[in-house]
Amino acid sequence: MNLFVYFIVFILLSIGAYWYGRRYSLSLVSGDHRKLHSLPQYYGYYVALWTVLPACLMMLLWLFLDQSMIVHLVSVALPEKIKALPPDELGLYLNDVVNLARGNITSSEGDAVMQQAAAHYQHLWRISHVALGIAVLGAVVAGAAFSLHRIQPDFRSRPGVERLVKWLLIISSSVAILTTVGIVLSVLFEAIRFFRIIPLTDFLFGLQWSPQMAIREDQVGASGAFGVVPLFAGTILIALIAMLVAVPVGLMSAIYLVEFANSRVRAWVKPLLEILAGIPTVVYGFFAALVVAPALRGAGESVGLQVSSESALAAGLVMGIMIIPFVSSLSDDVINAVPQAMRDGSYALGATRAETISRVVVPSALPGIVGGVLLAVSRAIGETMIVVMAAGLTANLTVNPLDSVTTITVQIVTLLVGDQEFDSPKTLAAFALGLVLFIATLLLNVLALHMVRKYREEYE
Amino acid sequence: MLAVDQKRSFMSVVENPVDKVSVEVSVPDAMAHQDKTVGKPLLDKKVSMRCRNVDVFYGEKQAIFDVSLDIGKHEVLAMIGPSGCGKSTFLRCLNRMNDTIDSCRVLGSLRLDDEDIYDPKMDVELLRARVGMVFQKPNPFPKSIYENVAYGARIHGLTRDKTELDEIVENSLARAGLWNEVKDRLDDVGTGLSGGQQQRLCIARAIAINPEVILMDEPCSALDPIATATVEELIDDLRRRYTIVMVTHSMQQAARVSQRTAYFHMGKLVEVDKTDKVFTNPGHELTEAYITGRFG
Amino acid sequence: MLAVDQKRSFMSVVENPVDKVSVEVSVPDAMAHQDKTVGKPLLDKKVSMRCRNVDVFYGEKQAIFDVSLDIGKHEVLAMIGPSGCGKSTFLRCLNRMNDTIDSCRVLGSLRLDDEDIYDPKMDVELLRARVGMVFQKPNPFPKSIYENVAYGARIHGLTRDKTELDEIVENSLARAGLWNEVKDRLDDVGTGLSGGQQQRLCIARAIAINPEVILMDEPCSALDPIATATVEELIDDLRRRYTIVMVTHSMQQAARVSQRTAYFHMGKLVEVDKTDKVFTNPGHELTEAYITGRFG
Amino acid sequence: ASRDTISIVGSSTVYPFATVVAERFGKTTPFNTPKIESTGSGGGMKLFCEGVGVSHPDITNASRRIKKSEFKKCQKNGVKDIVEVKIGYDGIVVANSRKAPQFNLSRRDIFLALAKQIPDPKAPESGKLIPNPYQTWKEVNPSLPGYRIEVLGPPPTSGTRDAFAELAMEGGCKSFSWIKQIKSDSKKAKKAGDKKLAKQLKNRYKAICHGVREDGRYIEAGENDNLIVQKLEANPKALGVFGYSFLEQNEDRIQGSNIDGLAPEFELIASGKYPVSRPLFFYVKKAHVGKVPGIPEYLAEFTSEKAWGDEGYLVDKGLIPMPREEREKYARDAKELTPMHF
Amino acid sequence: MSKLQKAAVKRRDIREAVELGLKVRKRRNRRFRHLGFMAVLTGMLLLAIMFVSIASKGYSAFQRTEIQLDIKLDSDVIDPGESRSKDVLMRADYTGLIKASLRELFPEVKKRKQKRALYRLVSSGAGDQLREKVIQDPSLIGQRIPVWLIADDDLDQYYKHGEGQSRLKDYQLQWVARLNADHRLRLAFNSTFFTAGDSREPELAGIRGALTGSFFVILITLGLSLPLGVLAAIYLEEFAGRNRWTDFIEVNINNLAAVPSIVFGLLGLAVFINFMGLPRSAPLVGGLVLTLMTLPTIIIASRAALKSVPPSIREAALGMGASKTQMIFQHVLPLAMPGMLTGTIIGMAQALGETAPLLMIGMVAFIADIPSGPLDSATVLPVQIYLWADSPERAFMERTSAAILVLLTFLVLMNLLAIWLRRKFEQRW
Ligand SMILES: Nc1ncnc2c1ncn2[C@@H]1O[C@H](COP(=O)(O)OP(=O)(O)OP(=O)(O)O)[C@@H](O)[C@H]1O
Ligand SMILES: Nc1ncnc2c1ncn2[C@@H]1O[C@H](COP(=O)(O)OP(=O)(O)OP(=O)(O)O)[C@@H](O)[C@H]1O
Ligand SMILES: [Mg+2]
Ligand SMILES: [Mg+2]
Ligand SMILES: O=P([O-])([O-])[O-]
Repeated sequence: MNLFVYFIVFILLSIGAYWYGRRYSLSLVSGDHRKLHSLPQYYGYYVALWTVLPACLMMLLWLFLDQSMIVHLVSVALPEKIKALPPDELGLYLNDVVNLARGNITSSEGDAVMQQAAAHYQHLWRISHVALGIAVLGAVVAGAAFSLHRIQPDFRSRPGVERLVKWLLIISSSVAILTTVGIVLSVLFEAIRFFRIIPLTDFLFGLQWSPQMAIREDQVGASGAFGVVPLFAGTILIALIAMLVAVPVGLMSAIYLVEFANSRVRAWVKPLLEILAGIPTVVYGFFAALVVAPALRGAGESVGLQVSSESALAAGLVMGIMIIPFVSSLSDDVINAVPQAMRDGSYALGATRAETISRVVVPSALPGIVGGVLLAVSRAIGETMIVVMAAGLTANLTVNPLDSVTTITVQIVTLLVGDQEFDSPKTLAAFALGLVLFIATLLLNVLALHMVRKYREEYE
Repeated sequence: MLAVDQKRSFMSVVENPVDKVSVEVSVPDAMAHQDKTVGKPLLDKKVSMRCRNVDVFYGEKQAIFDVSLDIGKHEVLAMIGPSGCGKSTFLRCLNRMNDTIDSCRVLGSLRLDDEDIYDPKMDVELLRARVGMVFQKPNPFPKSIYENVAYGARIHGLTRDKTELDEIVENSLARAGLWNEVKDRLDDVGTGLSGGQQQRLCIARAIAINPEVILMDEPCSALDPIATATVEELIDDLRRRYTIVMVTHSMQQAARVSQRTAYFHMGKLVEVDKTDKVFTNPGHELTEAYITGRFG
Repeated sequence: MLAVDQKRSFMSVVENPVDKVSVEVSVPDAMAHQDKTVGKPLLDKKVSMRCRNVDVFYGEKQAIFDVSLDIGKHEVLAMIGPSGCGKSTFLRCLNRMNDTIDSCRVLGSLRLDDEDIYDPKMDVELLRARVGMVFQKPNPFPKSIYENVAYGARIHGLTRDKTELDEIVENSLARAGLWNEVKDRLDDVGTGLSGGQQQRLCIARAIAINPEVILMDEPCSALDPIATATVEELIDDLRRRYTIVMVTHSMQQAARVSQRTAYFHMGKLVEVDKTDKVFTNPGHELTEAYITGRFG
Repeated sequence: ASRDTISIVGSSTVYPFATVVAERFGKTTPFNTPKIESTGSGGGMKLFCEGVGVSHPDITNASRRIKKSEFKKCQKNGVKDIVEVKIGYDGIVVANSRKAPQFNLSRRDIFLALAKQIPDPKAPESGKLIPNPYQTWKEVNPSLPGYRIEVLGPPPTSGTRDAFAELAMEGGCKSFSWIKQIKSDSKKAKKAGDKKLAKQLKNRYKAICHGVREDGRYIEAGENDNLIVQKLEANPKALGVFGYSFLEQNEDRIQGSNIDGLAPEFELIASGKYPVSRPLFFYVKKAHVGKVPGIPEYLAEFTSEKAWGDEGYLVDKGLIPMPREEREKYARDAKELTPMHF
Repeated sequence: MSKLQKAAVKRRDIREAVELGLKVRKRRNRRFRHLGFMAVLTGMLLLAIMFVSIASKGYSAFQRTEIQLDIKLDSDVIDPGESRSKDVLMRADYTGLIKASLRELFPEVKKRKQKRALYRLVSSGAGDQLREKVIQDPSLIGQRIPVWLIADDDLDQYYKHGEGQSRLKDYQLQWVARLNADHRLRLAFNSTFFTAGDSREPELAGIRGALTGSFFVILITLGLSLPLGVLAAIYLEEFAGRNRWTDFIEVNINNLAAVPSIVFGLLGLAVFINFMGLPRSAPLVGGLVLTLMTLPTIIIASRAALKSVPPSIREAALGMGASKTQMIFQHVLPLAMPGMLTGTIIGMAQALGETAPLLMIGMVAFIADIPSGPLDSATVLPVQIYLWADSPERAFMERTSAAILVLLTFLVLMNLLAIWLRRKFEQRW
């Protein structure tokens, strides 16, 4: 709540600072903004940024630290006897103190020491808040004063603001990099532990996946059943089936909506299709398992085919439905962005719409389309629920879509949410799988990048 | 955009498939029109395209007002007029490129060799193959130079073997005066060419499928004199067999290459006549005012 | 916003004849260059832009070879040459528009009023505001006509209030000869105009911020004679205060409006001299071959 | 951060019971309703054993007993005193659609139908194992229907599967005397001090008895038991393995198979006669009692007769109660917070 | 033959050739168009199937069965001291009153087991219902009033769906028949479903907690991932040059999209909870994790959108002396907006339906209280759906579907916003 108040205050402050900075810069040149280096609003932005950003950062830092600081101070002031408690229990004791001080429900009424500590806590807490207020105010004033001081008619405020914007951009894009680093780090160590137990080659080239033999510590190595090949095969099979549904349907829908349908239809159909991406996967899972799979089995039986009741086909088909919007919507946008002149050039040569689309429009839009398709593939690889419910968890090494298969992601999830055992390769395998999948998709993406570079056709 | 119906009554007479003699002269409508029209209709057998009472609207806004115009076989018709007067718009009616603009509606009758262009049964693709077009802004495809030129031949399936295609490409590029400049880099992307090169590439692309009528929207606007001369020669060459309609802002150019000139003004066809006549003895004061302005 | 002080100082030079004296003639560089250059360097105080040994590469491919050229104050310099010879490329060096092409590298020295254009400390936005540009292909923003013209004034903060802005917009459109055509539909989107109208819109947009130098890449290629005349008049008008570099394919136009003409050939500057001189008595056989070709 | 709400993690099998208790506890006491995460028994243990303090859970549910390794880890991380509370039993049923005849299975049938390797049928006691050759139930046992063997059950990562293997499969497995012999040999070896041999034998025993076939006859169907129920309805020839509460809720659609002649009925499971049922537990961090508000009260609610008694509300939710003496023991443990020993 | 003659001959050939091929080409064109139409139709049909199958299962959850009982609000039971203090009223045994009323209605039920079965017709939450009523109007005490009380889920299912699905015993069915004959049963709007948090009793369970949680999570996800994604895309597309490093970043981002979502959960657990010390199960952490998860989607879509803005627009702006930032924010961004919105919508749709990563950060949990801020414990709608779908009680099935309907409504609202925004920005040049 408190944070919310600060949030509002900061917004108001920045508006005020903007307004004042703007006005101040104008006043320097007696209202003739042409004498300023930059537009007056950039002076406004400049002052606003200086006023709010440092204060904001400071507050976040403060809020991040103040609780632990106060608790630390409280704990220092506690009687020796309590301070001598082991750190864990001291933490629990302090929790009670805090609960007491905050008026939360506590486990006990608390003795005098605790009451005193709670009072101490409250006292510090009040001080901290006053101090925070003062500090924030100070930062605001200092920032405002500094920025106003720098404002001169020839002060280059626009480059200043733009430099900041550029830094913002850089920080934003580094989030993605940090995420990657984080993900690699969060699977790497456990994966290495896994590979200490199961040799890398066994893992990569093993043809059998069966974590059941390793469920207990005392069963390790009962069989070398950590071969990732069937999982890769299953992943590829299911993703392939899904793409066979999603790419034609998605791409053709996009083409139809942009090139043939009128704009009103397009405006409605496109978001409707996007809903397909938002239906929870549980629903798709039930649909695949209870509608599609039995139907497939029925159809198979009627032509004498042996269809397993959990089949890659059922899961793949339904997953394909789910990712249609990834292909359709993203392609739709890039196809729509191909300049009309390109189309005109082709029509004027007597090309039909189909020819124009397939030979000019789609190649021009290729990078974007590939982006959408890659995203769809990614989603197909990352999906679990549908596969678990409709294709089962059995790792068959097969290319027969009528068999049941499983995917890497599914195994990761089941290993992580099932009965875990953090010293056995069974659970560690999840991390190894994550790492291997990461590397595999990385290679896939490098390949895709090269393909796109090679075949992209740039307009204008 | 095809709401041609109202004007059909007039056209039905003309539409008679066996009409080889000019009939429409006796029709009162046409007479009425003839009074209004600025040039006299050509004899039928010489006519390649015949336009009657064409109105074009962009949404509510009318851009072409009741234009009737014949385009003779083997002639170069120049269209001149101030910017924004509707030249491009009219040109785009002739091969139904206006179909691609949603808001655009065309009324009236336009015929190519006695076929109604706006007939719903008309094959637009065939029409456009027969009536080629070079646009005002060069718009090469984001493909290689070779593919740009080969495109038409490919889609129409004009040739199966590679050497024939190579020949077509080379020929067209040569005729457009671009061969020498690009022969070593046929695989480069067409959009990487200079403005004038792009324009010529588009000309080469259009003539590669040998259309009957070629519509050119300021084909030389981005060209240097030498390239312009090449294109003008090409036009001169082409016209012996084909019909050419070109929009130009250069009256010299109109004078040099065209047989007849049409002067448009604010969406109306003010005058159309032999080029000499238009330039030496314009029939309308607007035309005169325009051509006696400073020359481009 | 233009760092107006800088601009002011320049304008004050023009306006108050308290001119500075040239400093730079004795620089050995310039002397050394003089041997090689095709035209003799202008005296400093008359020079607006000074280019020395400019090479431009697109990736591996060199498009401009060692061009040295001075652009005088208050002059109209016409650049002519066959298509693809590098006119646009050179023009785009003058306000660093080539920065936007990743593969493009510019070597040599280019100076505007003694400031090195390619100095890393150079304020590129200011440079571009001072050296305006009209592109070969008209490229209006997909915004309203009004916004198109007002844009520059807005970002550079040239006006105090709405009426002043209205005034600038009207003025610029009028000077570009477009006001009458569009005054009733200033809120229509700029891309919906005809080719020539778009071209003039881009001219209006460029002159709305009163640049010192205006680069025009075939500004009249899409224009009819009347509009061309308007633009030429505008150029004539502008040159009293500003410097204009224009690429044109029309030698008549070059002759009509320019004081000096530069002839480019295959990326090299063949000749630059007084326009009369170039057209009547070209100093180089290439130039002669070019201008005695058929005229556009 | 401070915390005034009990935090519970652990088994998804216990989750339905723990949540009912938590809800009642929240409604009838001034304390907040505890937060119960469904993380699986193993995941819960991991979180639980990570340490003492407000950022660690107070209680973990488990559908199996805590393992020695987990207990050790707890000790290592300073989670010293752990109170173990057994709350009742969960029957594991083998069921099929009501549209098909009811199965009468023995544990031996189950083992023979689902094991990865079985003793050679031609010479069952020869000690020779062959990959499971059976495709239909009839081949396993002539009195069973001729359906293809198709059993939908939990994956190896699930506690239910673990229990199923231990109780049903191993039960059938032991009916081969030479296999049983392996186990007693292992015990003997252990007594004799040959740990290596003991372990080897034990591994072999478990590999035989717990190994589930992977040729598609046993279908690993995820943890969603509702889905299995619905799949059974759609495919009357299949059998499913899941918890008793799902059978109880869907008795109009599915029927439990008799195992060793006993139907999976409440009384039979409660009396311990039905062979495939497993105990459910939760574990309490003693260090948190008195620090995080409400823990004793929550324990009291859970161990009260109105909750886990023979007619308590947990029984309504499908919990199989323990015998009275056992309930009393664990209620006492919970009240006195008697730490467990391994 | 002269060149021209050759050309003439060729031309006739060409016309013929074109005409010849045209039939096939037109057929191909028609087929292409039909294919497109079929694709759209398929998509819409699939959507309709999904929607109908959900709605047909879920609509009944918006109603609940109620039983009318005449309850004697015995003042001796409720408030023997006549104090009428809220505290006393709070603690009174209302369930007892309801039981008494039921006994009165069915005096023939004597056996203990049957009595229990009888009491079970009324929901365990009926007591709270009654309590609320009394507290609101204490003057009722002492009166005998007819009250509509929430029925138990088994009765509810029977009353809604009839015999087939019933878990009720035969004798219970007889009572129900009698109640029905006395017009003591009715269907009413299920307000609990929207106002209550999670509960283990299907008839008392509601989605408000999960909805609030989802709201916080989506707000945080949108608030972070949209700006971060768009800004990152701008940097990568407009500022960063083309080199190995940016290629690496591009590949990396594409690759992040393929990372299984649960791995993001692991990351969130490690960074936000273990390292930064944020509380478990908090929407804030959920929002952060989902932000990381949706970021690649938004960045990829935004980059594609930025790429498709024609360079001439950029040149025009730069040529006017606009700075790069101005060019981007004033010209490129508006034109790229529709594509960016698409990425955002798809990313949000995904985030709105995700459960796996939340498991790792403790949001797959039973949380009865409704969260009041992003730091309170909470779950989200898909988790609620997932948990209900896995519950044994049959009545949770329809609630699962109903919750999905609510989720989809959420999504549709978001899409409507996107339609509107896209309309505003979209244009072809
Ligand atoms: N972006 C680019 N990448 C690679 N090469 C280019 C690029 N732009 C132009 N060129 C090449 O550089 C040379 C000079 O091009 P430029 O556009 O400067 O010619 P120009 O003199 O303006 O011709 P025109 O009068 O036809 O416009 C040409 O050979 C052209 O193909
Ligand atoms: N797509 C369009 N939507 C609306 N109005 C248009 C469109 N295209 C052109 N116009 C308008 O129609 C009129 C005629 O335009 P057109 O392009 O035919 O002119 P033009 O004679 O070719 O001019 P220019 O010589 O400048 O190219 C102009 O007023 C123009 O603004
Ligand atoms: Mg035009
Ligand atoms: Mg050029
Ligand atoms: O979640 P479980 O450990 O009970 O399977």
